[in-house]
Amino acid sequence: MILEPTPEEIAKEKVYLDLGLKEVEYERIIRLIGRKPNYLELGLFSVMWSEHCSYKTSKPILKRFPTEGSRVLQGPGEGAGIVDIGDNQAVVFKIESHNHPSAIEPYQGAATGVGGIIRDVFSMGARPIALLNSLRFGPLTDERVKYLFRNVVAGIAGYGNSMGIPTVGGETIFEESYKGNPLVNAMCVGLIEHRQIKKGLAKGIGNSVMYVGASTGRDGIHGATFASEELTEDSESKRPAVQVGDPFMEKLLLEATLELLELGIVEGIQDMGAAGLTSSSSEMASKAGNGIELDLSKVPRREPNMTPYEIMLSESQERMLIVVKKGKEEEVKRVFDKWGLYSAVIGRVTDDGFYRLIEDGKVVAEIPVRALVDEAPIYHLPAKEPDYYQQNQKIERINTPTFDDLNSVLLDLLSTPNLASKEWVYRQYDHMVRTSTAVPPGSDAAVITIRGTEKALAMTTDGNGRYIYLDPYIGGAIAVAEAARNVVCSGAEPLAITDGINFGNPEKPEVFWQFQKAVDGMSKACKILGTPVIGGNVSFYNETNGTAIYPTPIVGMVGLIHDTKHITTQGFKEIGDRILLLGE
Amino acid sequence: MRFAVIVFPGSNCDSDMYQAIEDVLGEPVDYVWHEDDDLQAYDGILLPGGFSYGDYLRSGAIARFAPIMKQVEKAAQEGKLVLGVCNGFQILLEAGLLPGAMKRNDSLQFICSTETIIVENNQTPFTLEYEKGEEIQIPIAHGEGNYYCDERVLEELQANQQIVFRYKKNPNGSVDDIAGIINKQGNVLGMMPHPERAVSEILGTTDGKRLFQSILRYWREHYDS
Amino acid sequence: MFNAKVYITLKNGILDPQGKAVKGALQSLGYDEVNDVRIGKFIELQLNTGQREVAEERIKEMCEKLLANLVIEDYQYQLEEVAS
Amino acid sequence: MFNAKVYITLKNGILDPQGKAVKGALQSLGYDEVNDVRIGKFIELQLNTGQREVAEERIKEMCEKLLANLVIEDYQYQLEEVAS
Ligand SMILES: Nc1ncnc2c1ncn2[C@@H]1O[C@H](COP(=O)(O)OP(=O)(O)O)[C@@H](O)[C@H]1O
Repeated sequence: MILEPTPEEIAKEKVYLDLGLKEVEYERIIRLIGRKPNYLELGLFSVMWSEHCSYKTSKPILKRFPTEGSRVLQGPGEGAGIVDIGDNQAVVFKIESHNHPSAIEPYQGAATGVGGIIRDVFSMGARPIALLNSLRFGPLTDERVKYLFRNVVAGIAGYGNSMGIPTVGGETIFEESYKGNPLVNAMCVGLIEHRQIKKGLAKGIGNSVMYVGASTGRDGIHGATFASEELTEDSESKRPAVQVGDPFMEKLLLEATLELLELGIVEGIQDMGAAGLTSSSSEMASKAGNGIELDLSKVPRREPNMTPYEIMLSESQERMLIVVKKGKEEEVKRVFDKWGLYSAVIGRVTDDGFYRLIEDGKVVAEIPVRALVDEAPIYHLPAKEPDYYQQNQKIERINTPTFDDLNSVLLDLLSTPNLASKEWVYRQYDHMVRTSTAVPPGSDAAVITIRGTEKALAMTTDGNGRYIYLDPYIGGAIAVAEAARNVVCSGAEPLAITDGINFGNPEKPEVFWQFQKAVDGMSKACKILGTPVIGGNVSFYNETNGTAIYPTPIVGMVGLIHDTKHITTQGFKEIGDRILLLGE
Repeated sequence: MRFAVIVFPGSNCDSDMYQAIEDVLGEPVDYVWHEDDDLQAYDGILLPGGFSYGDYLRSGAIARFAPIMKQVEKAAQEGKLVLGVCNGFQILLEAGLLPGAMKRNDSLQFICSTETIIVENNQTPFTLEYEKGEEIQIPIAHGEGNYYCDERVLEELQANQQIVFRYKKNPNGSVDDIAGIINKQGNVLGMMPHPERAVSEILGTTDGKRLFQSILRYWREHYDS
Repeated sequence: MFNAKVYITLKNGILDPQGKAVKGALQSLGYDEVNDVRIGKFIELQLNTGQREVAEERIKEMCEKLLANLVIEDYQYQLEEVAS
Repeated sequence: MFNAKVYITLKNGILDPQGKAVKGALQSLGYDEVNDVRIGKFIELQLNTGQREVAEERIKEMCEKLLANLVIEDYQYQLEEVAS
């Protein structure tokens, strides 16, 4: 066992730097809790104050997104956003990235990314009905890229197919800038009745905190911190033990959770995603304005001799945290037993506002919930217009080449991987399970029917890193507009978007500038199109050895088709039909 | 006619199967949990697709030991109609209710696509409503659909008309293009293609409907008196 | 206590798509000396049993019932006593 | 000619969903003595090589390059000379 440094040693040896905390952040912690943190407490802060969990550099910019609309039932701030679709039904959706894990172990990285976003959706109480993804890789001429691509697709397929959730759409783009740092964003769409909506709240003093799902191992410790750093030559050695997904376990967890929520005894529920037990428990307490106390000896474990630090920072998959009405613990257990899953009471909601961890009867961490969750530093980073952008503005006109043989140009174009059919990819995804896929992959947007109604949902993911690189503002607007066109062309009225922000290191002023401008462009388009942002995900530090990827925000949009008769697909239908060109 | 859709941990086409019975036949149908041990009340037993127990060792290998499988065997012996689709087929193979075994697709990839299936035998309770040699469009979605049996078994299958469905274009490497087989008694059918995904115009094909209609017609002709 | 190592292989004569793919991949990486590749399973089990004969009988049963599908697979095993 | 037997196992601490499922199945079949199950791969290769050192070096390379995924797996191998 590793001997943990004492609070004094931490201060002296600057251990916090190794955990990704800056000098000023360490000082801020001391100010907030009035003493030097012990190693466990420092670990809690390091994950909760990572960019991945705290959005410390992106928050001020994300605020610019329009997030309200008459149909929005839940905007950013929960596992996933929710939009009303009438008849007391609503659609729940969110996008999430798993870029760094996929760069290291493509199959498991992609698979666990899918697993995570599915949990985000069903933890709201929704039944997941479709998956989409958005992928970026280097050129397919590179062997490592081929390996990554093949295995990412297999991982997405492996997880989604096992879950029985159809993967109905996405995009796949190959481009030099993603060679060392592929992008793997996954989106999940769910359906819910209004009365079933659940939130991640630790409500009701004295209520029990229950742990359900898979047991905890040493996998992914410090994953959230890892996701908030650049990939470098020595990332390999620093990486956390890779998380392996167990879709079978998650399928059981999904069914058990939805069955449990029917009983009406759950006060709050949240997925244990990034930063696992730490983020779920502290965020649930913070959102309810309560304290929380966990007894770590009650946490189901997969490996012997785990320290509190390891338990709290593990990112083992397929776990959920539930706050249940006092006295109803047995009912929870009954449901999870039926599905062959663990459930354990591991703590309770308290009224003192403290985040308290207990191991073998001893308090091993005790800090105000607010300090951990709400007092993360906020950075207003400098932005600078990049030189390349200024240069580009000076270009008067571009000389486009002329071609004699347009037939061969067309064939050349069609055979480039970016334009070629993506059937190789979506053939591996079960896109028909649940028998509701009216428009499968291959059209502008996928369409999923809603059983028992005339309604259907159109959904798409879109983004174009090159446009955004050339002009982040216009490129950002184009991404939203393209998604809207895809949805409209399928017969749907656009409802809202979720965004997957994938950028380089935001501490570089040029990258931060791109980020700001892209958000502004997207916001503008969202306002005009009436599609608010109901949630999203930020992935920074997508760089290899100092070079950033193209700035790549992904837009995931869902639209409502009021009558299945309006479903429209690509493709010319009848000989003799007129062809019209709309727009300028 | 009363149907049971067996639900194993990891089944995921159970609701599709259930809805197909509801929508196509309008006959009563129940989900039956893998730990139950009574199928007395049912005339038709449906084993749906999915990944029972994650299909972690071999597809269907663990599910065949579920308590309900004893009752499925009993029902099969009694001559009740048993249909296994995809994972259901794999489970029937592992349980020995049908001969042969399943290997991984020869491409090593999961394949989801709509395939042309040839009805080789329309004299079974499951295919009465089709023409012999008819080509129908039915989706497949599997990673382990590469059916294998040895020469001797294959000859037997051929001799007894037990090969009910063949792929027009073999997608997975399966022996003799086999997509579905029936037992010698003619009451247990296993098939990789998903008829329950081919029952509504909006989903692209309705060629699966007649499979369910055949089952009902057969039952009415033989039992419903 | 016993450690059991179980090796599951496809029967001779049964085409092994995975082995074929790996052989192809190895050859295209320049390993031309690779003649044949067969891929099977390697299962390690820990058995809480005192006697070798009992362990042996049980592991055989497990193989035949669950671990291998005798229609297409063969199995072999090794047992090794370990201190519990 | 050499026969190589390669054993690929998951690294310690890496979740093994397959092993977990099989352990559960064995226990529910009444094999209560089964403590732990880990599932890996067993690969048999035939190498057209004359010298043991060469074969050894090459097989090691193949394991590290292709056969094992060193991020989550470990490997071991045995080489056995056979008449060609
Ligand atoms: N780019 C973004 N735009 C809008 N909202 C965002 C964005 N990124 C994150 N959010 C919101 O912030 C909240 C926290 O996100 P996150 O930490 O990714 O959730 P999770 O709990 O699933 O890890 C979510 O509700 C999410 O919708």
